[in-house]
Amino acid sequence: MSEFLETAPVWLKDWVLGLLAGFGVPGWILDLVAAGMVVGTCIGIFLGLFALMSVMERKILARCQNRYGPNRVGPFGLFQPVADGIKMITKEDIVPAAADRVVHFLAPVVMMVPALLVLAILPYGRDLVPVQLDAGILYFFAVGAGTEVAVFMAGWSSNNKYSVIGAMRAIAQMISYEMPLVIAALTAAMVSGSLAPQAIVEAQGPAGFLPGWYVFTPWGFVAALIFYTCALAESNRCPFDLPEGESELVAGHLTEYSGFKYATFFMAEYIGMFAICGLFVTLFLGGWQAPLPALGFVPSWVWFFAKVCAVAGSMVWVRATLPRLRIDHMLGFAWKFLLPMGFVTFLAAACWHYAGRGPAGWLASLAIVGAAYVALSANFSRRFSLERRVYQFSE
Amino acid sequence: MNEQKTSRWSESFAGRLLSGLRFPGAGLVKGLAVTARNFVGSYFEKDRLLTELYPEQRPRLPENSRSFPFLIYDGNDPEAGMRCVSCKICEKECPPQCIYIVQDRDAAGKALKRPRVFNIDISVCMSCQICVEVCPFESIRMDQVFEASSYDRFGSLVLTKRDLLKSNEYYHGIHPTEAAETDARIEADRKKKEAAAAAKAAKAAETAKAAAEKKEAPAA
Amino acid sequence: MIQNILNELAADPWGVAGKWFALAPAAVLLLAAAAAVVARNLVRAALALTLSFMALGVLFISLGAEFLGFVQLMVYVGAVAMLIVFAILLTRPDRLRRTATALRGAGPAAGVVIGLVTLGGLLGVISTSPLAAGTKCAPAATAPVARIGEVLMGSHVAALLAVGVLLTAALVGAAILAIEDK
Amino acid sequence: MSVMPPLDSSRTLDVSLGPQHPSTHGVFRMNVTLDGETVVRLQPVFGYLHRNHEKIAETHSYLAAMPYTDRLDYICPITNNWAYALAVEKLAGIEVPERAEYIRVIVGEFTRLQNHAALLGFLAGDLGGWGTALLWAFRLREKILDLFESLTGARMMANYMRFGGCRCDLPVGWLEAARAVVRDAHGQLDELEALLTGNEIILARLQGVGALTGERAINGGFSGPVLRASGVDYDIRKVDRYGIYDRFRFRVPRGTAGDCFDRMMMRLLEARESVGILEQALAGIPEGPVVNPKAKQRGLRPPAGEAYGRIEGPKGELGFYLISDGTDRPYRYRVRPPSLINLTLLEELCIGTKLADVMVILGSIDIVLGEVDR
Repeated sequence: MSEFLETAPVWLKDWVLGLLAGFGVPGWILDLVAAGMVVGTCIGIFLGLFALMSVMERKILARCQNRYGPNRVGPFGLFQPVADGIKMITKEDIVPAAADRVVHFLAPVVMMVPALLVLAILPYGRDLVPVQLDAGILYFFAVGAGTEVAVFMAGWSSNNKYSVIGAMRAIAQMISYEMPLVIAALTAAMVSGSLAPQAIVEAQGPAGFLPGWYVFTPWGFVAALIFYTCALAESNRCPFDLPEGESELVAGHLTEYSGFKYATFFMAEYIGMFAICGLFVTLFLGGWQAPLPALGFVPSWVWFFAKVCAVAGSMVWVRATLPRLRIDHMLGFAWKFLLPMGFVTFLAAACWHYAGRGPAGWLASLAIVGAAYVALSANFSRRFSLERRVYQFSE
Repeated sequence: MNEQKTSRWSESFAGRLLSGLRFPGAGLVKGLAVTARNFVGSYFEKDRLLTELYPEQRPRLPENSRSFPFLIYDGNDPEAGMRCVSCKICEKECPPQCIYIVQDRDAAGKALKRPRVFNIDISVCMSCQICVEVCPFESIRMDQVFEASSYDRFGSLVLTKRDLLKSNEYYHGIHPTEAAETDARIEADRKKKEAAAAAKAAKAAETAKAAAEKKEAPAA
Repeated sequence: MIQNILNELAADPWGVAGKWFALAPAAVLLLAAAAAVVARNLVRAALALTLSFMALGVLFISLGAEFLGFVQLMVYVGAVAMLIVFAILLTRPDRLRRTATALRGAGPAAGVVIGLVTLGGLLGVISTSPLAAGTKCAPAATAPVARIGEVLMGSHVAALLAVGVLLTAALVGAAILAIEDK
Repeated sequence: MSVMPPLDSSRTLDVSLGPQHPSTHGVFRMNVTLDGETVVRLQPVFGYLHRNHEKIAETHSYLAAMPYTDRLDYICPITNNWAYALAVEKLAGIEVPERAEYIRVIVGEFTRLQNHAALLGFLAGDLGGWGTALLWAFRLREKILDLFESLTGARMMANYMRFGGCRCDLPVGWLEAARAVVRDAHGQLDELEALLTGNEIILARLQGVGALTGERAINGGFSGPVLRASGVDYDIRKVDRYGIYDRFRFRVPRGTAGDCFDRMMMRLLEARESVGILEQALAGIPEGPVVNPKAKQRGLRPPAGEAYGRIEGPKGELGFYLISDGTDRPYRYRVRPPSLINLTLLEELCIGTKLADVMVILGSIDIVLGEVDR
């Protein structure tokens, strides 16, 4: 049974192709249909996850704040995304008169394309990788660069002061957080010896009965934290949601968007978040690897999506707690804390590898990472003078 | 100069463990811990969730709650049992001036102790309850109906005498203790008036008797 | 002429599509570059330039040089285009308007002449280069990323470090200029 | 205070924050001139919520003006009533019975508690906290508003104080409910404190932002928690000893740096002190009349003269200045609004800070537009 479930998607695809071949369909159309099916399922799954996430986020936020969250549309409010979708489609799409119409229209498109393209290289299951690229990680960041262009286009074309400030903040944030993001990702790639995501996942196989995931190594844990923080910044989620800082910028670069264009931005942001969660899971949480070999009977793609939903859930948990960073703290944090920590983790990973991956390696990398953390955070808190204050009282 | 009082959260194990942490990321972790505690708490500790699911769960209004004024009538005939004698004190005292009273006159034009028109514009009324305080005849009280919205702005937001008049039993339904006190006061006034009337009648009887004796005395 | 195209299409539609498909990014590249030059609104010119960078990246990928294509996309579209955009946003609004009008009059004619001259020079260099004209670029077997890594870190490591130092010097120079300006 | 370079108009960007803006606590507008993200000039614009409150009070009788005072600072209506009642009692020379004084302190401290909790919630909202602290604060406020509703009949627009006492006595069972709310108030304040005061992001965003020195605050006429955050020990409950505050033992916290973080901590520590006062007041409330029977409410005609009654409102010194000419209408009726006076130095506090800080400084001063515009 578990074997069947494991290869169910691949078996289904071959069955459909076999059926079509039976009808004498020419070869190149078969390839087209195969590609279409893979792309269709990928986008379908992630749109489904987006719909589920848009309601689960509001319910988790609500429960953290001791209220119910949407529970009117459908059982436990699960049809809320349908209602939101209809609302977004039927809402009037207002374009400001002085807006640069072409660029204003193209911005959501340019935002949506990279979010969907990026799904191509994530290894969803044992052999369920839509596109087998041997430079998959590099592809991820190359295509991901398109979102910055889209945010700028949105901000500039809306011809609105809030949008321009929002766009400027978004570009500054995305560029300065792309650096530590790439370095943290390359650390995992370096240790597993290849830029291909499926190879990285294989390299995190079970060591003995313990899961061999990178997050359980000292350098891996720190690289995972850095990657997680930069993932929050890349997908403009709290505490880095400066581009659409409600309290001062109304909605930042999205101020002048309404109706379906806003829904496209909203969808692109969520799918981008899932994609970067997927990469985080691939690099540090062992992709489709089961936590314990004994649990191998559960199909691999279930593990992958379970971990992705867990990481996305933790992002909502962080959103419920942390306030927004100010722009100079955010930039200072990236360049003066995350980047040096990224280089140090790179070094620690190398030491771990060359010290034989055993306890000696652990000690070496732990020492390096610990020393760097203490030094950097001391400098950081000294400059921000975060002292604990004591207050006098008078009778 | 002393630190503020410690409390349940910091004495609990998680609180002590977390407040001990001093590394730079500790504050964020403490914040996350409290949010998680609330997330889990909202499923188990029922008193955390205060939201009332309004249309399904009717709100339990406390007894003193007030919305808009209404007129009280005794017995079962609204017109006859109406307590209001259109003395227009409430019309004068109402801060936003939203009460409009026209005194009723009989065929001969003599003023009657009853209002022909008694309108309250509830779009102007700020339910401040001053009309209830100043009314000497206990005839106006605050209702608890809060679903008074309507589609047109003017017509249905002006409550006429017919809409305002409600029975004393209804009054006992919504404000039991206050209604009981009001009835007790009215009972006391009535008894006092009767006693006064009886005393007056007795006095009148004596003067009449005295006058009669005075008439007989000279005659005799 | 039409006939042999038709039967070639019938024989191997995928091959013909592939051949024509390879030209698509090149066409987009030329059009975007032209748009960047002609566009009146400076921001649209910058966006057209970004589109041409993207088209160049896609062209590399379709010619099989995946690694180069990704790096082109990442470096140019991700960083250089954003720097150009930042430059536009931060410069004085009044200076922006003046440069846009300089295109009138003699501008276009001079542009075409210069274009032709450079085209002639390039063709001359390509034809006389020692590489045989007919050699195809690396065929379908894309060079695996690992080999590129070894070559970069192996024989060409000196060049790599020199480029790194050059870039750092440029950045430090720009920073100093910016700070004084503040 | 950092001196800004001369305004070079081509480098700056004029942004109008408000009046339609998500976090200006009501209809309040700020014309901000930005150089990049740094504030160069800030010009507050208010008056959108002006309802001619003082002229209305001058054309109404003393009693009819009482429900309008609810609408001044609509977050804490009962303390507004108290200040107005205090002024009229000074004008007409009315004494207040013992039980009424106790009820006034209890209801006043409950208002202060829910106002400070609400402020912590709104400040976290301004910092981008997506409403978590706000909802926790409103959970505490919800319980207190339910107490107000069962006592006065309305959650917010209480119209509860009368000249010489309160309008009605405590309903049966109200004291037990109040003691229950007070008992778990500390727990809820701890959750807010654990979420807000330790958080490095909040420390970085609040410490050193919008600092105000003590003597600058005094010259600016500041009052309330904002003044005490700058280190000035001035609490009208201790200075005037109005009502029966001298019977309760409570402490007045003082800040050191006078920046946004100290202002937030002032609210938190004062909320804890209020809980202390409530415990003492709820324990010691005597029996007796709730309003001075001899005081006339409806046709009150205080003797000609003037009086200024002030209390330590949650936002600062709330004062009512009344001039009576012997008729039943006040000749002059003036409100000293703490929110407006604490707002005068907003530009000085915000110059040199970032755009995001402007919202935080405005939030830490805690203004309510009903009171600013009257």
